Amino acid sequence: MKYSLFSLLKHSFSHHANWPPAWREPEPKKAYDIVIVGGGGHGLATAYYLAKEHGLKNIAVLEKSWLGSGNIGRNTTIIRSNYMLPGNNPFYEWSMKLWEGLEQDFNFNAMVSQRGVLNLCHTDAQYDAYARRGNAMRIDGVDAELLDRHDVRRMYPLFDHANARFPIRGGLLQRRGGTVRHDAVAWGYARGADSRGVDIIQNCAVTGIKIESGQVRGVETSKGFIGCTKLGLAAAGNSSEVAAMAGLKLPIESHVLQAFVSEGLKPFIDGVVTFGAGHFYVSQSDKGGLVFGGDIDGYNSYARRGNLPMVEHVIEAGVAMIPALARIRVLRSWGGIMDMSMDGSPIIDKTPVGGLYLNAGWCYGGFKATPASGWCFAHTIAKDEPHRLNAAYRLDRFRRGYVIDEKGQGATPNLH
Amino acid sequence: MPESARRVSALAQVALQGRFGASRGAPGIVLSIRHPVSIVMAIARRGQAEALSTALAGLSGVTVQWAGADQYYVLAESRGEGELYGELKHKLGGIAALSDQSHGRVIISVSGPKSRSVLAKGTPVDLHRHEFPVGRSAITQMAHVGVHLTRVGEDTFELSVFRGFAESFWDWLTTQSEEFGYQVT
Amino acid sequence: MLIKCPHCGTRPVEEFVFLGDAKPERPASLDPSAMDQWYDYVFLRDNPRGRIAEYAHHAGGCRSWLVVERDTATHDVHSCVTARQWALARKETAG
Amino acid sequence: MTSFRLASGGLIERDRTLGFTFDGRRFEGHPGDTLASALIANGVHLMGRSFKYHRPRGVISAGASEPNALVTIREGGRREANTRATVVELYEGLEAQSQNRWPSLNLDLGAVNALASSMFVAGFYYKTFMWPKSFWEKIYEPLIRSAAGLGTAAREADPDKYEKAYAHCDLLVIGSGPAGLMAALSAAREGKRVILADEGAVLGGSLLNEMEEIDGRPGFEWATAVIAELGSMPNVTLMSRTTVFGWYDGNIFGAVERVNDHVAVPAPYEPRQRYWRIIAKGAVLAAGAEERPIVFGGNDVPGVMLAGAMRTFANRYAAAAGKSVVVFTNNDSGYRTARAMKAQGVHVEAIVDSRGEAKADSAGVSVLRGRMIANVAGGKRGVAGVELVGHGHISCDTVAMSGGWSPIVNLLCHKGAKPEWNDALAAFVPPESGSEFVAAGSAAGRMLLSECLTDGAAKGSANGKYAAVPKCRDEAYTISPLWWVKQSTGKAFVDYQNDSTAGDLPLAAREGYRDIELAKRYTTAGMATDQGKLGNVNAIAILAEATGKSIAEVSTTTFRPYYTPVAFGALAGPFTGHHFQPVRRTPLHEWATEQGAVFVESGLWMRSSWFPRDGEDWLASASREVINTRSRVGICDVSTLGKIDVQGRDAGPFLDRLYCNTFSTLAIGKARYGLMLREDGIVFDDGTTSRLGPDHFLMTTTTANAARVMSHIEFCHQALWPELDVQYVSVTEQWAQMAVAGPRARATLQKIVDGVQLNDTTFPYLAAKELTVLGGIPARLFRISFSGEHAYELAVPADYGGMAARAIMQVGEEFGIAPYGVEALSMMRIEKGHVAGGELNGTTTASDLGLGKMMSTKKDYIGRMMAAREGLVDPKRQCVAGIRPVDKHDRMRSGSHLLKKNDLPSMVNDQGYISSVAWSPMLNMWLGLALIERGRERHGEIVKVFDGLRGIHIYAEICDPMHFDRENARLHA
Ligand SMILES: Cc1cc2nc3c(=O)[nH]c(=O)nc-3n(C[C@H](O)[C@H](O)[C@H](O)COP(=O)(O)OP(=O)(O)OC[C@H]3O[C@@H](n4cnc5c(N)ncnc54)[C@H](O)[C@@H]3O)c2cc1C
Ligand SMILES: NC(=O)c1ccc[n+]([C@@H]2O[C@H](COP(=O)([O-])OP(=O)(O)OC[C@H]3O[C@@H](n4cnc5c(N)ncnc54)[C@H](O)[C@@H]3O)[C@@H](O)[C@H]2O)c1
Ligand SMILES: Cc1cc2nc3c(=O)[nH]c(=O)nc-3n(C[C@H](O)[C@H](O)[C@H](O)COP(=O)(O)O)c2cc1C
Ligand SMILES: [Zn+2]
Repeated sequence: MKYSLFSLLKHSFSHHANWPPAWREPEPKKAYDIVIVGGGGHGLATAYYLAKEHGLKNIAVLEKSWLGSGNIGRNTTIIRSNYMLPGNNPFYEWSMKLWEGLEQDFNFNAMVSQRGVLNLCHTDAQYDAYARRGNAMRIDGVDAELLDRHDVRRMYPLFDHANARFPIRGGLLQRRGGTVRHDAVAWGYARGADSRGVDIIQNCAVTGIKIESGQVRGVETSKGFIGCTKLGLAAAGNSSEVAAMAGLKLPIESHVLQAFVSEGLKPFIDGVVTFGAGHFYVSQSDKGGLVFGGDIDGYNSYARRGNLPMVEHVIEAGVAMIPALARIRVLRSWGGIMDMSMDGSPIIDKTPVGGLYLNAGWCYGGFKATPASGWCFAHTIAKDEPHRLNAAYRLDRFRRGYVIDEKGQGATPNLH
Repeated sequence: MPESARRVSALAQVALQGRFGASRGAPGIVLSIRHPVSIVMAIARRGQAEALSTALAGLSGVTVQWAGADQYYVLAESRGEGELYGELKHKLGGIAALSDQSHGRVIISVSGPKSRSVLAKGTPVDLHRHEFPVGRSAITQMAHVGVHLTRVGEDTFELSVFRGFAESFWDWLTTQSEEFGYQVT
Repeated sequence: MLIKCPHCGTRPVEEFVFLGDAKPERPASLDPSAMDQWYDYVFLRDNPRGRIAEYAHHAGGCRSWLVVERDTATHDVHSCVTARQWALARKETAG
Repeated sequence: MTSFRLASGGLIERDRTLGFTFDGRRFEGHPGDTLASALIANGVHLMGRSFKYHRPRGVISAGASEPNALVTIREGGRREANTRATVVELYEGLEAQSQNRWPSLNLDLGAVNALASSMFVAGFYYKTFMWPKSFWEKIYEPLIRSAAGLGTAAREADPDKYEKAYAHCDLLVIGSGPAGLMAALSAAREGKRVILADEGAVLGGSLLNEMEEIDGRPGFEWATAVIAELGSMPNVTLMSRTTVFGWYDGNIFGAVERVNDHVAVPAPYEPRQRYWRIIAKGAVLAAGAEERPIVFGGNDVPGVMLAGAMRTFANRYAAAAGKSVVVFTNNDSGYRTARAMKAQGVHVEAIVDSRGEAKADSAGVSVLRGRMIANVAGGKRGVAGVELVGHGHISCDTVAMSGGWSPIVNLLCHKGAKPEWNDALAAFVPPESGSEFVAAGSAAGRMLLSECLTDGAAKGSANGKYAAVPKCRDEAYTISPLWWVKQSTGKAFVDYQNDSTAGDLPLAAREGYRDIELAKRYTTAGMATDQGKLGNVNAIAILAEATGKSIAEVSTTTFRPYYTPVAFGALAGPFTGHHFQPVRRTPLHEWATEQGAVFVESGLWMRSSWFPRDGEDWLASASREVINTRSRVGICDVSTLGKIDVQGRDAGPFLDRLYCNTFSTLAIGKARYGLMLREDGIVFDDGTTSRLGPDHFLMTTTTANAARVMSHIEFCHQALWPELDVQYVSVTEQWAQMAVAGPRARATLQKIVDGVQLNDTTFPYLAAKELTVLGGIPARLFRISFSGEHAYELAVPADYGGMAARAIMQVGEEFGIAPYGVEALSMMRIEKGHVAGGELNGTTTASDLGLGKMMSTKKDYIGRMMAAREGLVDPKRQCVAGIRPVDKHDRMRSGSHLLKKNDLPSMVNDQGYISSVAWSPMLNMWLGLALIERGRERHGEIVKVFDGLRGIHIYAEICDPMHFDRENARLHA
């Protein structure tokens, strides 16, 4: 059943009593050709592209909780492709292109909204670093603009341009950046995958991975054993746990990242802006809430909640950037578990175990990557080799010394 | 030492004497700067922790404040430049590494009936007399600045901060004191 | 989160900086054959859900490095010793 | 306008009146009123419009959970949107505006949405607005966005102050009703340090709202006595107007004290709000219970409100919600309201009780048992009457509804635990929470007053030996659940503010959003500013039915902070504007100011950047400073460099492990340039370290990394090599340090050093000695150079810094001395090809920087092994080279990328980038350093400079990084 204004009208006559479910709730089969662990954005997108791009049918996505309950359901929805390193930029730009056609592709309005992402800078050194980044984008045909303090003031008079401790020097703007309604991405991919025959199995936790003579045979789950010949792990914050079931130790730590939403307000800030002299970034949701966040709490965590020091740290930076925030109220805060990698970049690769594929290490940047991640992971699984676009996201890059470290922080996950 | 060589406090320009903030009744807070003062950091050499603490206990004419694991500040007023450092190096050199911090830190004394209330706006340390008796020192953070805090009396505390932060910190401390009314002496 | 620093007493989390799992031990060997141990030490983590012994720097206090035993699922803090004690004890057992 | 103010009773000061306005209309109220009670007393019920359908709305509750009566109060920088009229204390001159309506509250064109409401069901927007693609950006989304939100926020800075503070206690009691008061009392009498916090302006909780007797006197008087006793105890802190908003790890609670929200403008020196972090050994949640609405047609018509709220308006504020009331209830507490209203002389038409039989005392009001309200007739002008299921119409102007009571469990669930369903109470009760934080009273599911008193006393006591509990009369409380009147034909609301209706949840279930969390997100029920305090349980019950599960199986959504929304200002405290972060000043700051320095932020430091003379811009000034330094002598404040004193028998070996080069061999009185790596083999920091004695070194770090290097040293010693006998401490702030550089540097310094002849034998390059200057001031003199000139760095104790700098200026005058800043410094270091922040960027190796030879092969040091990895020794790596424009007049910009001469722009073709650029006053052109593939081998190659951002496309030559004085003649001059 196609979603459209027309279908909506039609159903309103029958008081919406006859809408079909967006996805089935099937019982798991004994076995599948491909099983994906993780019903988040990346897992669902992977299944969707496996079915759509590679014509594969016999696929299941196993989600331990309700679909979209992980980071896809709790992120601050920013999309951008303003990366600087060769291993990253083409991948994220491909993701941006997929976003730009996604809704028509999976027939679900995910409110892709390209209102621009502006990264502020406050020193000459930061400005030069943004020049380097912006030119790395431009050199590959990606849109980027370097703003000086006057441009920023014109765009956002709201900011503190008078009394700031760290005066705004300028910023790097990507107009094609913006936000996407996070839940809708999970739902759109789920519906798209389901309609192509993928079984999405909720409340089905993978508890073990069966390997025989170096080859994946299936998974133990809370709903019993499910056989498979290929197994894709897309468990984000839980990646280490799941990989450990296959005896793999990852260059990853799990950390909690908090996010916040304010009370609903009439339009207050148009695009997405990140502060450069502290940890704060903000955008306004379609419902009017200011959605914002900052930095991870800093300690290893599997709890989806953080503590007050980071709350204060983020909000102090917010008010420093936009003094008018002081009177606005924060409505709710929550947390998600980040799979922080050792160089701040992800892994999409085969593993030493036959038939076992890994998609992990997204830090707090994996939402924007959802389409390309699913697309590349699907390719890697289907073809049993990485696509050019994820060729740099190898698992052995740390051992070999080919890390992709945009921030230059080294093997300290909580600094990426 | 040349005539002209007068030590100039980092707060010389800002810590002006007088009564500020709320003006009703006696001031809730009294602030003063402990300057000039000699401050020497003594850090026990390997295996000398006990020896150092006993040696320090034996010193006279100085105050000793705990300043971290096997580390202490030794303070004294009216000593010549480098004098205390030299003296301690002579006495303790074998058991402790010594470092002159006299110019590196600024000590602000906070007293008055509201001193605890003001400090509670900065430090997470519980200053209740049972938890933090007179003579106790703690290293903590206030207003994003590292502070070495010592209770020198029931209502009197010494806050020692890096010289470079002194002006900023003073600014914060006095603003927080305004509601109680404060006197700078 | 409250951590009981052996030197400073109980202090809230804002005074501490964390550096992850304290279990990995810096290899002694500089031989190229030890490369895997080094790679393990620098890059790989068990990243457990549950109890972990982690490095915490009391940067906002006495500036001691500590090893805190904490549950990553509940954030309950179980114990705290100085990294110094921890390292010496480990070298002991290593002999 | 008829007054609805009752003739007697209430806790308001009748003899004082307060004037206020709502949408410009003037009204009067009394001290003790809230904005809501004052409006009701004036007969005003229409206070807002709903989010989606713009339905006219009135007050539903009398407190924190209010979803409808949201207004904007105050003006300018104090403008405050979405404020609950039910918690705004009235003050003289209060100005309130209604929200989300245009042109007016009464005539709101947004209400047309209601016409299309048959389409605007849950999730409708996910199904449409997709075609044509371009319409989304241009039409649909702007429409959706302008419709979004309720109030309009201030656009100016807030003139008020905010504060932060910490508090510590043995027992934190949250809520000051009967349970909270008794808990505080037992703990306080046991000598515990107690904090009693309540969001209300007056302590007493529900005792302020109810006509109950405790100890033979009105409950309110009993409370007053208890509060007086508590207030007199030194171990008790009473905090009214203080909302505890969250429970965090370590039993730390976040709370906001509204110090001055009840007045127009805060008193001088006082904050508007104070944010508390309460570190509690134990805590009791005595937050009470929340009354639930019933879901039936028109349950949102202004004049329909919670029974308890109607009672509160009458009892506490002496404001009658109407003149004729119908009570709709599924439990006994509806009867309380009937009796209370009757006692106040308000006509109660009937009690409609959904239960077949009920014994509660109706005080003669007729009770329709087993009946339900199907629809409420009325609209923005209020309630006209109610239609009953089956037949029957009752006219009335207000409806009191009670769907039963839910314990306020929020805070106890902030760590993720879910509350448990209790059939007898038809409510969720708190989860097992351990001993550090427990619920008491109605928050724990105790619905009777006597139970609350006893429970509170017990939970507050550590030893169980609490004082006798006062006597009281109990109101029976029985309930048989009724969630949704299915026979309703009108819109029946579950979440008022977000307009989620009873029909939305079954729809969500049909479409596959069957988990409560999915249903929440699809219908947005519980996501409004009240966070579903009133609606969530009804939503859960309706979803349970739609999915064929029990309420217990469906369970709740996740409770999160903030219990009620918290102002950014409170959480930011005083750290706003220029006070966001502390400022760090060097001992030479005043001297630099005298010299006319322009300062620049560098980390927290303020550094002198350049010293303009008569109208010079930064470039002219810095260029002059360079020329003066290179031709005469200059002085520069370098105090911000990190200085770490390292001592101990093992200091040498320790430094050998920290640096990739060796220090144990350094001679006393000498300095050496050192390079530190991270354990992953990448360069971490650099600086010169000097040996002052056999066991005494002085390390310097870059300004940017000073703190990180200190932590690193502490880690390496304490966690890796505790057996080493080494001690270290930062002496950065102890010393004022100035570089004196240029051909006349030696001559200048000679005039101030005591008794030392400065020459190449007494003081050769890299000498580092302790001496005195100016007749006895202890000092350290280093012959080191960043500028490439014959230069020194002189350090004196900080308090003498200004004086020493002035003295040097004086003696240097005859040699033409002038100060120079960091701009000139970086010009000179780039002329000399010295690497700095732009190159030490956390991704470069020693050999990338041309320093590979420094890496010792004779010892273990941090980073040695990982530095040997394939990728780190790959000959194709980008490494440092010099770069200069082919056309001397071209200006290169840092951050430009480099392409082979004839290549087209693309990431594949990217050869590297320019990491630092400066104007060279000596060579009269822009010079730079670049990180470029195989850079060392390509000197002389012409490359294309790509600066797409600034549209600069020029050619440049790769060259030796050392652009100027390649033989270092000046250094040794
Ligand atoms: C607060 C916050 C803000 C963020 N902001 C942004 C942003 O603005 N922009 C951006 O690009 N990125 C952002 N991110 C990062 C982004 O959300 C994640 O990188 C991305 O969602 C991860 O991919 P995913 O959607 O597949 O993860 P998830 O949605 O977490 O999917 C993983 C799924 O695996 C399931 N799972 C785990 N273990 C098992 C098991 N054993 N069996 C079965 N299932 C299992 C989990 O339940 C989960 O549903 C943010 C993240 C957070 C937490
Ligand atoms: N049938 C009924 O009408 C009915 C139903 C339930 C309870 N009750 C009665 O209500 C009373 C309950 O007494 P109690 O002491 O348990 O609660 P209470 O309602 O008397 O007091 C709770 C107090 O806690 C405050 N509070 C709630 N959350 C807070 C927070 N996060 N921060 C600060 N303050 C907060 C509230 O403002 C209130 O003042 C009893 O008398 C009981 O009989 C009656
Ligand atoms: C982009 C975005 C916008 C949100 N807007 C709201 C909101 O308006 N109201 C609300 O109550 N929660 C909002 N939330 C938070 C969710 O209610 C929820 O807290 C979050 O998805 C994490 O899930 P959890 O709290 O159930 O663990 C929003 C979350 C995100 C990611
Ligand atoms: Zn400590």
